[in-house]
Amino acid sequence: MSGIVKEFPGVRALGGVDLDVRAGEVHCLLGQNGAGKSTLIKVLAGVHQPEEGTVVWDGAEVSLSSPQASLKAGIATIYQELDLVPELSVAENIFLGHELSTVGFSQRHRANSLTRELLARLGHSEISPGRSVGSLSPAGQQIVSMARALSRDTRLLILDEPSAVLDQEEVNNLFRVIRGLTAEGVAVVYISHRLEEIRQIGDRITVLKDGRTVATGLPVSETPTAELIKLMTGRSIEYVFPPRPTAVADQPVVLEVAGLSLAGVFRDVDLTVRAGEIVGLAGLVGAGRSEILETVYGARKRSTGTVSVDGRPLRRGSVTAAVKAGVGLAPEERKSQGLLLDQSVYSNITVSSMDRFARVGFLNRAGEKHKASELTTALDVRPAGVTRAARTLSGGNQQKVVLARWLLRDCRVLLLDEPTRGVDIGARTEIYQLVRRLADSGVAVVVVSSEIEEVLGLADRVLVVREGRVVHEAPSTELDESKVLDLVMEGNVA
Amino acid sequence: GNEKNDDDQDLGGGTTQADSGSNDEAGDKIVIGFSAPAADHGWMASITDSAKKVADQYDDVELRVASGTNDVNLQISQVETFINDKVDAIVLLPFDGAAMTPVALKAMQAGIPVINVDREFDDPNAARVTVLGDNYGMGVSAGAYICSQIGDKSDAVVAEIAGIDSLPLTQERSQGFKDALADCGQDVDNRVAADFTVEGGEEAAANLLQAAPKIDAIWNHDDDQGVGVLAAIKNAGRDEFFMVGGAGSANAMRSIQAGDSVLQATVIYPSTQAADGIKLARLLGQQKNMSDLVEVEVPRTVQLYAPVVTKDNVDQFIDTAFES
Amino acid sequence: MSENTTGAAGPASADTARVEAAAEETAREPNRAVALFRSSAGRNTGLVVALLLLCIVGAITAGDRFSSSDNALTILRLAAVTGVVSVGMTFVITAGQIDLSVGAILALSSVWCTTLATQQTAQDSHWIVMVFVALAVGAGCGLVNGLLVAYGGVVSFIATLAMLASARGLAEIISNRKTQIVDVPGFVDFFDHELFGIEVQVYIFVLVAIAGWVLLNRTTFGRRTIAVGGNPEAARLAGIDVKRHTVMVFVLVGLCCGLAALMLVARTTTGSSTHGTGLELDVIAAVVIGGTLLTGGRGSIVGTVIGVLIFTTLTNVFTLNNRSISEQSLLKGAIIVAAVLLQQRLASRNSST
Amino acid sequence: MSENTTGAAGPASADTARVEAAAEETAREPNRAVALFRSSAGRNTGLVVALLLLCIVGAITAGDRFSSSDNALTILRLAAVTGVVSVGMTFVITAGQIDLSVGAILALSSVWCTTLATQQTAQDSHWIVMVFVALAVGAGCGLVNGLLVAYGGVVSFIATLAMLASARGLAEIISNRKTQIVDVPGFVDFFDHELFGIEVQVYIFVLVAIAGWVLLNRTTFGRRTIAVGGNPEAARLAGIDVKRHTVMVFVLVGLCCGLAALMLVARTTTGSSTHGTGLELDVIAAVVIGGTLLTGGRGSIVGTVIGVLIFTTLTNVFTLNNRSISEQSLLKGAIIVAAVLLQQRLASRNSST
Ligand SMILES: Nc1ncnc2c1ncn2[C@@H]1O[C@H](COP(=O)(O)OP(=O)(O)OP(=O)(O)O)[C@@H](O)[C@H]1O
Ligand SMILES: Nc1ncnc2c1ncn2[C@@H]1O[C@H](COP(=O)(O)OP(=O)(O)OP(=O)(O)O)[C@@H](O)[C@H]1O
Ligand SMILES: [Mg+2]
Ligand SMILES: [Mg+2]
Repeated sequence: MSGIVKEFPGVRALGGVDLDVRAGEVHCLLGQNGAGKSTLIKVLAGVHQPEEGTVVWDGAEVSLSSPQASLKAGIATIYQELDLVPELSVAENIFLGHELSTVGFSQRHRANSLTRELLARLGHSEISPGRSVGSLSPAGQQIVSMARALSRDTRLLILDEPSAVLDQEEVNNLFRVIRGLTAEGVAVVYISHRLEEIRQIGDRITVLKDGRTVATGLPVSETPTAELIKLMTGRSIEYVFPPRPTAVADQPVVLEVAGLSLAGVFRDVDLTVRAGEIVGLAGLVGAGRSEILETVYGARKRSTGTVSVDGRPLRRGSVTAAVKAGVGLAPEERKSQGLLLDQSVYSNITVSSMDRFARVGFLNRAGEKHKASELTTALDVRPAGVTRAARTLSGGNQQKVVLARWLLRDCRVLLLDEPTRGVDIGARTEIYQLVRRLADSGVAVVVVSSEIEEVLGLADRVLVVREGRVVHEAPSTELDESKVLDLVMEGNVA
Repeated sequence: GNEKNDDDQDLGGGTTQADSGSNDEAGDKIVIGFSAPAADHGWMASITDSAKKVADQYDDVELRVASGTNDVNLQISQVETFINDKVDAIVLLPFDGAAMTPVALKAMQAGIPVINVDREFDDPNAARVTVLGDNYGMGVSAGAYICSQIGDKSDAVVAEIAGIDSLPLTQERSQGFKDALADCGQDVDNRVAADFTVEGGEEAAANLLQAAPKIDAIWNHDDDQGVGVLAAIKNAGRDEFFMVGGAGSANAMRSIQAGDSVLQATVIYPSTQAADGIKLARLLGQQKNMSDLVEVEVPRTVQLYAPVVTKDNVDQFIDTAFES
Repeated sequence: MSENTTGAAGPASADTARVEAAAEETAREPNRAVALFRSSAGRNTGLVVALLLLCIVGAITAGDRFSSSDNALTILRLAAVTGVVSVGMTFVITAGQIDLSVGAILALSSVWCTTLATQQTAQDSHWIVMVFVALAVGAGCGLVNGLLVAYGGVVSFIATLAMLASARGLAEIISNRKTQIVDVPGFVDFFDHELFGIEVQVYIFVLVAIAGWVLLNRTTFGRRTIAVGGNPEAARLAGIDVKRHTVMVFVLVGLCCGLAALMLVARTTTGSSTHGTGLELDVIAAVVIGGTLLTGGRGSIVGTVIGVLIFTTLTNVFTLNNRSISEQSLLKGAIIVAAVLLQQRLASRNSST
Repeated sequence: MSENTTGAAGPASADTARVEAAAEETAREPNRAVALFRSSAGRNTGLVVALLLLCIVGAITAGDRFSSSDNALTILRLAAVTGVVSVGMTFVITAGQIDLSVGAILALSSVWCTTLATQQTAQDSHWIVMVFVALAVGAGCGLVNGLLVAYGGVVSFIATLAMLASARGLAEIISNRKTQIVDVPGFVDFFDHELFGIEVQVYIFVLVAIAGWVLLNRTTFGRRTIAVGGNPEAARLAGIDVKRHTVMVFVLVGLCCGLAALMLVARTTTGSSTHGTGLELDVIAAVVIGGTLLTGGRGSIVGTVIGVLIFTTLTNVFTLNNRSISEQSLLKGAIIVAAVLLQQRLASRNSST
């Protein structure tokens, strides 16, 4: 690909990007949120038509005018946003668009057995091919997406942040599969914000910044991390966690959860968070951490137990009550749960604090925009304009918008579910500092993350969740990564 | 020419005669506005068609036909448009007489004579002339005919297939029917309502035949839906009863003439009322009178007669019947 | 196949749990008939119960007049026309669209296939000509709808509303608002013919329902319809030509309207521009009550058929009981809501066990 | 506002640029009137052009008869009843729901507020009693709809379809299918009163439209409506009581139906169970043509008003031009599609500049 230019109304997402991928290599694409990585691969996948530039495939110039054209050429893509049909079964999703059929009639048995093979290859033979995709967890859905890409006769496989919803085990699994593919001569384009993954799997690196190629073809083994970060951000950043305050023990308890259960998902969760404290929940994907947060928040009706904020109990199953009491949740899936995609950035930020900008129900929009621009500037949301639709922001920037909503609200308790999923390194540090600053100002924070390093680095205290139970609780200083991994997998220390 | 002297036949829609004296000579050019409910069944379509046909016969009449509608709000607005337009007369077959009264009054106050057709206003001042069908009389005719056929058979089963049940005219017909049956000690054992369409007639009749395993007589309000009713009867293979129709379509009359179905008779409800209305509107607009009458002025009310058509007299009526 | 966990480096216990769940799910599979019945009965329990309740009420209040096999046939015959269109509509709604023009298309087809000219040709050759005309008109209108929606970008609500006005207008112009009576020998006989005591119309309904079920659940076309309705963007990314598929779905419902027109023409022995007035709401109501999601992505032919039967039986029971139309309509609303609520409660209980 | 960057580790220069960009985007705002005009004209160019074209056609074909101010008032008066309901419906559709029962609610309100008993009470006290009754009936029906949808979990299409049947049935029972004539002094006078040559009904329409615009675009209620329709799950997680809000939206449209019933009662001096038949499709068509998304999350009151005017003007031009009913309906379909396509092309051109 050379000189690719792609413009959206008001944004030049790609301003002349070059990329060449060789057979049998894993080519990593790096760049900050909004750098244009997803857009670039969507051009390759035939989703977007570039305004300028050429794509050369196997030595000949091709026009990838539709997803079909791309797929036909042997380019399979796993998109950043899940692209499955929730109502169809696993097998049906995998073979969607290239169904196995005899004169139009589905060959369900063959599809099911091929699906089983594919899933086994990905190490997930426990997913039944007949199960509907909507009932799978995000991680399960990601695996189906991968199986789908593998089901095609692929010569180039593109993965856009596949590891964002996966835990360490799954990622290792994925890498094994990728290595198998490259050994067969398949080219892979791999996008991730986790540099350590790139080290493990990548061969060469291309770095994008503000829609331009700033470096291409860098060999992974010879490029130091610091240089990559510098290329991506234009500055040097240390990947650091903010320092912890020394004494939170004498602060008042803000959030108190006792004996909380949700039938069939988790049981007997006790959790106290003091003002200024950050509590982390570690665990495998599917352990039930998201559900704990959602139940505390009232988005799910708890079966038993109590939740109180500042000593006052919250009504069961009422988000409104939780928000009134000063609880905020940044949900796991920002697109479907967090954002009003077609609304402006500012109304996404003010949606939970609307009353603050209203007099007898009438909104002061100038005030809203002003406040929202302050926040987007502080959080370094790009582009900074607050009147554009949230849909047009890149994934990481959308996450910041959700955080901004709760910053504005002045919460007592902030529940963060995977707050840095899909967020680039620069912004990640900013988010860590932000969370810490919030805690310092007296907010009780609960963080769920699948990156153990993040939980350990950010939280003061860590709860390890395994199969719907809290199996261990300790100050993060007393834990290290391997210990948490042990707990998460075996739970034997408890 | 034609052999009957009734006003309504004289003004018959389909015929092209012009022999009623000097009234048919060209006068001042006048514009007549016409508004009627949606032509969603044969009778109503025929109302509009015959009105247009009569208007076409006169070079001195320009007819403005508003889109047929069952929405009173829209029909009011159509009349308002005619008033703005300063037409010379308005012929109005209201979807609902009472609802159209205020706007008709407004037209009259603006000096435009309104000819009220079929469904009556609730204020006599709202129309200069009212041409009425006789809905109650229709029910009475049908009931009386059925009485005459089944006599005083005490356990006779009489069924009724009404038209659109929420229209006042349907209620009047049913009332007349009930009253006439009461005179010979009968009552309506099964009653269903259709919607004046063939399809509705078929559906209602299919269910009705199921509801009543044995029937002696059926009155079906409308010959248009009657086509469907007859189809349902044929489907069910029933023929133990006779049927009386309503409105008087050409189809029904041919069927009566041929005597090949359970349909023995039909009660005419003239579909030429609006055509009469147009003729009267023209007379009013040109300040003429009705030449067959001694009166200097056109009368206030003309009520049409609802005769029963049977095999014996069908030849008399079949030429003026409407094609549904 | 539950042993195939080699390579997954996951911890044993977690995997075991998962494997058990998987095994349980697959264990059911061999016994397909049972599974099929369970799943479709499960999803439709509420509807079936509602229909049964209705029948019980009918049997109690109207006795033999309701429970006779004649009456059952009457109900089925009345359900046939609506039913055929509803099967087609299930596809449209599953694909995330709506079609308000079905009644008007039916009217236009019925009129076009009963014009003097058509009937003349049919008499000169064979009544099958009328069948072709009706199906072609239906498919043609569907094609226009589909093209407007898929390539013109007009939302289907508006595009088919426009078609509703235009098709009915055209039907009126062609028929000159007269009821056109059919006298092509063979035509009415064929469609009103009885086989083993049951009318051809009922067979047609049953065949269309079965074909619709197979098409939706067992073919590529059906799966793609669900994909297009469930997540059009994902369908596009998977290489499905969403636009072409949308057009096909509208053509399909158009064909169903053409077929229904033939059935109605045979039943009433007429073609008329008033045929099918208000049909759209009845059809959509039956489909939606049957559990097809108005937002697309989920459709149930079995549900649709039960939905149609509920409505037809309801009218039948009311008529047998000699209730006034006003009472019918008051109660109808209540019964619709009750059926839906029942369906919900039972379905959720079923899925949670 | 640009100084609040402490803690964000970014270098000064980048930050300054960004704040400037943000400021720039907000800078346009002071000139609000212009911006408002630009945005709303921009979004509705196609509609405005379609309406203008229609007026030009009217003026050419019907001359003064069309262009007179009397005729304009006739159009507005006709638009008033539909318009008031359409404003309410805009909220329902923006909130991601639909209401098929508006016509039936209007009928029930009109009947209830004109029963002998109500009229007697009104005569004994004041005609305002009738206003209360009509609004209460409308709001009550809306409340039932809302509760069924929000708390009963019945999809709005079905819940309101059931209400359509029940409310009309009840209206027929109450009125015994008779047209009820109003003779409460003052009532008709008030609503049919003229102020500066324009009827009160037109003022009511204008006021309702303005109030609707303000409510949708300038209040928390409107913002919540958009949020609930755009992404109910996200709205719920952001702390909005989605269920309660849904109920309120249905009550709002119910109130609009009550108000429209009063207007229609005054206009026709009658209450009748046939009032508002088929109103639902007209209203939904006007709202959707006006650019409100049927899937929710975007609504435009200005668009709705233009949509209503397009339909009313169309009928007016047809009436003035003496086209046959069938031709009207044929053309109406074509014109609807043309208007939507025009709107699309112009809107997309406008947004790309
Ligand atoms: N559909 C769209 N309409 C308008 N602008 C868009 C659209 N999609 C992306 N953009 C813009 O294009 C730029 C590049 O976005 P892209 O999603 O490619 O970033 P990315 O590098 O994948 O970021 P992330 O790491 O956060 O996923 C961003 O500024 C984004 O706002
Ligand atoms: N809608 C649902 N219906 C049924 N089961 C569900 C549903 N959502 C989640 N689950 C189940 O609940 C459990 C926990 O879900 P989830 O994957 O969200 O946990 P988690 O610890 O938050 O993991 P993640 O890292 O993905 O956030 C899993 O067993 C999952 O299959
Ligand atoms: Mg991206
Ligand atoms: Mg989770």
